[in-house]
Amino acid sequence: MSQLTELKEAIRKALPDLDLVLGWREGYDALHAPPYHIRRQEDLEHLVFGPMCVNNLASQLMHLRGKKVGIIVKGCDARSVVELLQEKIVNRESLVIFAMPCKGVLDVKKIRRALDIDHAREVHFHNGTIEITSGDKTSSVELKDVLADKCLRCHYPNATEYDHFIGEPVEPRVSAEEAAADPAMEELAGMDLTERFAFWKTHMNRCLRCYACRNSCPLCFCRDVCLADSRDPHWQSQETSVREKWMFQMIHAMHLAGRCTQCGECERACPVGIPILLLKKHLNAVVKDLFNYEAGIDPTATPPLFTFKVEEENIKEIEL
Amino acid sequence: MMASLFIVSKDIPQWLAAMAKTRKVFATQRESGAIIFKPYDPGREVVFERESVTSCKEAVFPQTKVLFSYFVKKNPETGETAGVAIEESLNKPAPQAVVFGTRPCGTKGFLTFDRVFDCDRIRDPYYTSLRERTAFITLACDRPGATCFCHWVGGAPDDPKGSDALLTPVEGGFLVEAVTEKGEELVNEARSLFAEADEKRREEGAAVRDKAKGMLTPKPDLTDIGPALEKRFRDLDFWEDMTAACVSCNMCTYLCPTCYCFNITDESDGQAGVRLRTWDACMSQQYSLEASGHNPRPTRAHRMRNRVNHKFWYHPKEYGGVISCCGCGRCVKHCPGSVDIRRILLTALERKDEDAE
Amino acid sequence: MSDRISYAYYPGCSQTGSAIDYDMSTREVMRDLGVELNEVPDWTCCGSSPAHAIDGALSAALSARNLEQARTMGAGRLTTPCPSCLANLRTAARKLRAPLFKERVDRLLDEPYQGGVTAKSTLEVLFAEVGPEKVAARVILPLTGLKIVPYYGCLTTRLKEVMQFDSEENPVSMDALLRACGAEVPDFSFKTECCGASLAIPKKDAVVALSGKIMEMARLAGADAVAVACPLCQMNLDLRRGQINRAMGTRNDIPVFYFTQLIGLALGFAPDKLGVGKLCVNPKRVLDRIVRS
Amino acid sequence: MSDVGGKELRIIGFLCNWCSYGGADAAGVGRFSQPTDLRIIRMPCTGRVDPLFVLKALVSGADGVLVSGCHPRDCHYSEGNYYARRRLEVLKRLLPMLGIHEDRFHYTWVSASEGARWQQVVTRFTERIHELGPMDSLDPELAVCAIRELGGENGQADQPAPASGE
Amino acid sequence: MRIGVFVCHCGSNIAARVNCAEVAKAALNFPDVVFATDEVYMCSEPGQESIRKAIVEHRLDGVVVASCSPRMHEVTFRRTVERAGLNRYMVEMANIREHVSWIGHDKDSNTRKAIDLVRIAAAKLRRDKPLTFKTFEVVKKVLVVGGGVAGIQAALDCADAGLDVVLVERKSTIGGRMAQLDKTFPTVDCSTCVLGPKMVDAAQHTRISLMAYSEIEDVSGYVGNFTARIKRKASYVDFSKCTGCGLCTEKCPSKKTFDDFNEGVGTTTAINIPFPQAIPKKAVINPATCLKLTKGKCGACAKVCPTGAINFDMREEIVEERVGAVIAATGYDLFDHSKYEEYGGGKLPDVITSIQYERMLSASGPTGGHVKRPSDGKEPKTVVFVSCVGSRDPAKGRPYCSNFCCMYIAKQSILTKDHIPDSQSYVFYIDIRAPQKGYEEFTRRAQEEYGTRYIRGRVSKIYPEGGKLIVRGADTLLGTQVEVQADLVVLAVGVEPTPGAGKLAEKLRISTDQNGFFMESHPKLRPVETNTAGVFLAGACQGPKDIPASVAQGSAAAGKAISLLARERLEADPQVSHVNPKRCVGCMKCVRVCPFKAIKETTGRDGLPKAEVIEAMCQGCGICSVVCPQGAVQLEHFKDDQILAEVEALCRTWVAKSCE
Repeated sequence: MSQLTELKEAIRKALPDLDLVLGWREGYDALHAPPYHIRRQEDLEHLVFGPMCVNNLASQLMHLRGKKVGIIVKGCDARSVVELLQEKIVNRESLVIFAMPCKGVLDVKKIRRALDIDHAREVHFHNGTIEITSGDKTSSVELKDVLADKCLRCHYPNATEYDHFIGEPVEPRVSAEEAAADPAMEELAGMDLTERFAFWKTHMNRCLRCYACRNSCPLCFCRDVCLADSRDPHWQSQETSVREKWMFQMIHAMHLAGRCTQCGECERACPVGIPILLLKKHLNAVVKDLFNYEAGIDPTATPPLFTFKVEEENIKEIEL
Repeated sequence: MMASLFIVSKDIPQWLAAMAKTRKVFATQRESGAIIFKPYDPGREVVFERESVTSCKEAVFPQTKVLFSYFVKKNPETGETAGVAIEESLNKPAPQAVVFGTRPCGTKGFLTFDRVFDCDRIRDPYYTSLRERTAFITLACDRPGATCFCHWVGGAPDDPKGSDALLTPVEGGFLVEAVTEKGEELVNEARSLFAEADEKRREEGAAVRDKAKGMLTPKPDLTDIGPALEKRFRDLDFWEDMTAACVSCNMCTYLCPTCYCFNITDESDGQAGVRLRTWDACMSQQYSLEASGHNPRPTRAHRMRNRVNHKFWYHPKEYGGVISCCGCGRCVKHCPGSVDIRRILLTALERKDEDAE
Repeated sequence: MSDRISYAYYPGCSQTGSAIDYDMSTREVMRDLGVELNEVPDWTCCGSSPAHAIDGALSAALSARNLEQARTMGAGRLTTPCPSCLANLRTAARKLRAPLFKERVDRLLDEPYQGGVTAKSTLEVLFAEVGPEKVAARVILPLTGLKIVPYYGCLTTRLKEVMQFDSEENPVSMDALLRACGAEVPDFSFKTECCGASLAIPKKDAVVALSGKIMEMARLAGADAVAVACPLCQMNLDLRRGQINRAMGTRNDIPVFYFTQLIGLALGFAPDKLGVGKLCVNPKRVLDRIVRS
Repeated sequence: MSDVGGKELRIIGFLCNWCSYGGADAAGVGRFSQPTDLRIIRMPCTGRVDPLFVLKALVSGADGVLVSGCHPRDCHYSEGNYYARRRLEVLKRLLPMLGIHEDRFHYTWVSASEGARWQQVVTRFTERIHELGPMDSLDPELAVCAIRELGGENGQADQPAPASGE
Repeated sequence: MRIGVFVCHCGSNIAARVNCAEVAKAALNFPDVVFATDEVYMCSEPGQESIRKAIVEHRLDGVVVASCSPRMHEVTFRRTVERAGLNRYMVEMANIREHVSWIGHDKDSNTRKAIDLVRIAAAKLRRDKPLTFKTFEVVKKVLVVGGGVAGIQAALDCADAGLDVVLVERKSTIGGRMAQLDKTFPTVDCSTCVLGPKMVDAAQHTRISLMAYSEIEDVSGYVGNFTARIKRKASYVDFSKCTGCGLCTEKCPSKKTFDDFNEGVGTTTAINIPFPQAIPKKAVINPATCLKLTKGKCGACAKVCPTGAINFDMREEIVEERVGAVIAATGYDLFDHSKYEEYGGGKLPDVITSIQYERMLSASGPTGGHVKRPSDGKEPKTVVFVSCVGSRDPAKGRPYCSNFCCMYIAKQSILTKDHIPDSQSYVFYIDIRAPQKGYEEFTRRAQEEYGTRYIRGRVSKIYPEGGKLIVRGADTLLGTQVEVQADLVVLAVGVEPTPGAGKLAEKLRISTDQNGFFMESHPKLRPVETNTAGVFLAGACQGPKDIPASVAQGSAAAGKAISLLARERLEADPQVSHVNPKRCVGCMKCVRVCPFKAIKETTGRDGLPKAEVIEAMCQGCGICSVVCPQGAVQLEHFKDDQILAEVEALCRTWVAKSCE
């Protein structure tokens, strides 16, 4: 029995007790698999699972509060679910988690860069390559060259919190140390302060304030009442200046400090390619360093900024 | 239309530089993998190979427009208010502008704007002052993308409507056709860069356009789309299903060449202030939020219904049957959830005979 | 901690002359206990008395130069047996933290002072790094049965802010090392009394009175020997013994050793290796008792 | 000491009402002279200091921000400074990634009785900000500031109202 | 809004270093400011009247006062505007004295700074809203922590005023330090005779519930409504049965127990009643030395106890008390003189502390009132008193004066002469501090009538020589070194906070000063209040104090508690947090962090969880406001918008200036 069949079977059994199950369906081409609500048994026929299932379905849970929901998760998505459980946004009793072992998802932007493809009619995966048929032309590329960056350094391919685990767990692609080594972070770290300041100024200048980053984030659950477009409190004006745009990213990053599971949806969602995940990765490293804490692992833990220790081992008082 | 001219690719920067002497020039440039419209910078490469992520809307309808600034004056002796000084932004004339490298669909977007901001009922000076001063040099598409559907809504990969000049990519350069006098003027300002296009080039150009048209997928008949959407109006389950992937961000509307909604806010310290007009997006919960706290469009399903209906039903109804979607496909291609407006239309059409429960 | 401890070694002027026995015993003991001492090349006077009383910047410049010499040999830390030198080296390093003072001192130096070398007393190295346990483990001829009074003098632990080692009023580091050698160390109230060294020239009678009191208290404590850690103390208590006895009408004949000499004896070194022959008050009675046991 | 080395820089202090604000008062009562650059905003507790206030200040034109509260264990509300310590430490470590020198922000603990310490904190922090110089500016905002010129030099009516609002 | 700005000269305190007229002139340009003036003393009657008048005349609805610290006069000006009909929260202060004129020397810089501070205040005021009080009931009961003379006095005064009192004492008897004293200065009357009746009153008062041998576990709640959890330690004696007959102490075989009450002069038994007049007079077993509790053998006390009060299985228990106010009266401890190595480091047996000497002088003490050298039991003929051991000595981390040592040294030297007529006392002192009534005369009597020799100078060394102690010091009046051959040396050890003071401060949410003493709200004007409403201070826990001062402060603290609890209901500070349910998404981060459990989870109209603040419990710290990512929780008067307005008022000006 293939994994997908097994998954469908599990959902089929659970569906009568649920309002809906969050999954993915085939999109306008074979490289896209948009999120999908499975309400009826017959909806299951559209369900797909594979490396094109990039969206983190946990982002939807906030909308669905009060409903009994099933959710299909990859390893990284499960961390977001754990975080939402911690923060009591979702109730474990009204959630059924179908965990899928994950070998990585595609970065469509990388595919576009690697292959001159417009409409991917068919996609096949075998032996570490991806074969894409567009029009009457079939081309292939090594999977590792078109997987999302986060997957290349993934340390949590298997969900830690689930009700149904489909198939066998997969081995993490890399060790924890390798997972920590991140060329994008190293590049930013390699800059001096002036360069970094300029880096952000340039990138933020491009921002549209479309809030795709915020709304794709599974943990930015205040989206409708976000500070960024509130008049009371009035943190930000509607002006599209670098100051306001950058300030929003600072708000975003600080609010996620100690909570971000680094699913990368914010950066993936950005239409103009602003590397906003860098700030969150950095803060995650800071949080790890200061509090030895990683978000989305333990559903009973308290995120470090909502608690304290009287004696902080890793915070040294700095004298001027 | 003036006779076809030809310009070699490497001379494009010179043309841009010539135009930039007296005008503000917006051109497509690449930043971090994304092609966006930015003011022309001779130090940066202008790229054409794909449709830009952002539309050229910013050039005529800037995301932030200061309508005016004001200052509450005081009597220096008493501290009491002694009137308000107002600086009207229209008093500072905008420079002439050129938008270079937009595609036919994007250029046509302003026709929708014109219908709204420059019509018998209303003539919005903030819009028209910029619109009048802006020229569009459009690039015909040689290869429609997977998300393109301009032909569904009355467009074509080489549609010159709204453009002042139209470029067609051919071997080694571009065929250039001025569509308007303004376009002609822009060509004439750097006339030495252009050669008359010979027959062969003209044929090649025609072939490129034909090929592009030939690549378009079959188009549905959208004649009945209004009634079809009307049938689905109360069918919230339909809209729920259609928006399962929507995250309610503003991206589709901000990238859209025809979305013209705006918000007006004052920023003031109590004495000095500015009135800003900024883009707004109907996909945002706040868009329809009323002061009472009531929201007539509380869910993303309601909001998506509005966006689609507006473009394909309300707007045509209001403006002589013209659909206010240009079919550029940006909202599909860049959507974080890959929400496909075409699928919504097709599904609605499919179910046009089915009444909502 | 690795077994190997390495220090730049700054002997100080006294240790090339009147206190050469302190230098000899220090080198032997340190070597035996695994402390590598590398003499600072081309070292000069530390700028202690009288320079520090006349010109603070010059005095600091001399110390700074010696610290820089140590730094150029790649050492991060330096040790000296002489408390007076140590006080001046450490004081200079502290004062040089002030930018304006550093500017004045740098004008006196060929190269600007960079810093980064910490100076410690030999006593501190032996106590805090080698440790009494290691000393005890290497003792061959324990000083069992000998009552030895440790006399630290006034500079070894003072000023507290400068030295940052041991108690300023009741230091115990030397006590512990001597006990490690098997000696009996009685309570002694005069551990940090002044011997009068700074008055050695202008007011000899004061020196004799102060040093005499110390030796008298040592006698009352039942001392067989006195251990010291300062070349000037040693000189006053030992070399001036005749003057003391004459002035006080006493017949005090308790020998005064450098503590390193006593440790050296316990470690089994021959007395002449430790310069014991240079002592004025005859130490024979003590030496005999060590050999006997 | 009018200010450190000439022109004043733009420094904001967020001070806990219960301790450091009192410490600054105590410094005043003790006439401990300090540089005059700092502008103090009184807070109920460092637990109320949102790191975003600091960021807002830094992107809006401040050259330095100082937060000072009660020593650990001394919080008037028991726990405010413990939360603040975590948040502010995280903030401090975020700044360099934004290209902002981390020394532009400092948080410390000064009690109501530590007037002399407050003097030292202010003096050193001000000196440090002067060493760093003014902050790189972001784009000049549409800012209400820019249109203050409308109101004449002092923002007063230079002549009777041109477009009276009354 | 119509704002008035009032710039105070504070005589020349501000005006000498700030151009007040210019500040007022600049303020007139600020948004919504329609009136600005400067006055010599804003807080004076005419100053306040000018504010009141301006409010009426200029129809002001908010006022900025630029003057001293709000910690000084915020309350004053709130009352002022209230008298003029405004809500009392429509005042902001700009601190241009402590934060400007007193610390900066350059008038121009100061004036610029003052203008900015007024700008901040006005910007915040524009967003201030009138706040109204809610009231809540109070518990008419006072918790007094510490049963020394200050605590006893506070408890008696409260109880006499009709309040219920819980008096908690850590030791098995009340009385504190005063009970250890033989005589008191300057009257030289018997300490226990003075204190005893008060102790009895406290024990017998119907409104006082005495909890001896108990400690504070924790205190929660807020003014008027505290809940204290009190730990009754295991005494192994049922106090309800024990009659204090003392039979058990006679039979106890474990006689080498450290005698706490007698400061280690002599030893005592494992089961023990500290002194004959102890209140409550109950025996307590020291578990560290009791043979039954350590080795499981013995049990002699249980056998002889006529009432069967001994219970070896007793465990500590926690008692909860709801109280409206707390008086901390935890007293003091004494400096450990072993830190003075030059005085023998605690190893010389005949160098003792003054309190040990006091026990030796006491007729009911371990020596029966006979002064004996600890080393050999001989009567000393030469006694040297050394003052300021652990006082006025920054090198030992004790920079402060311990207040009453000078006086008890005089007393003890007098008593020495009384006990040993052929003795000679010496006192090494820095200064003789005798400022209260009859004190100076008393120290002179010690010198003139009792022949005590006072030597002005510090002792540099004490060492034994030939059965004597050589006390070497300087006589700074003669400019010479002196040595005294003493039989006994008494060190006047300094006063320090009790070891548990820091912990208790945490529990009571009050602060301590740099020396660890509890911090008063204002050193001059609020000396018995703390910064935590409803917590008051009495006695030496606030700083070294002698008996009359401790008694006075005990009464003062009681007075504060009485006036607080005299009201049926208290007004709640309206500067509390509120949740905007429209913005709340129900993540409950605020609930998680609130130190006062003042936020609860409720259900909103949409059926989803929402947070809600319980106003009476909210103390206004604002921690919740920061964790709320959507800004739904806002602290009144410190809302995001108010703080942002302050930040922006500054930044805009700065940016505008730099554009010039």
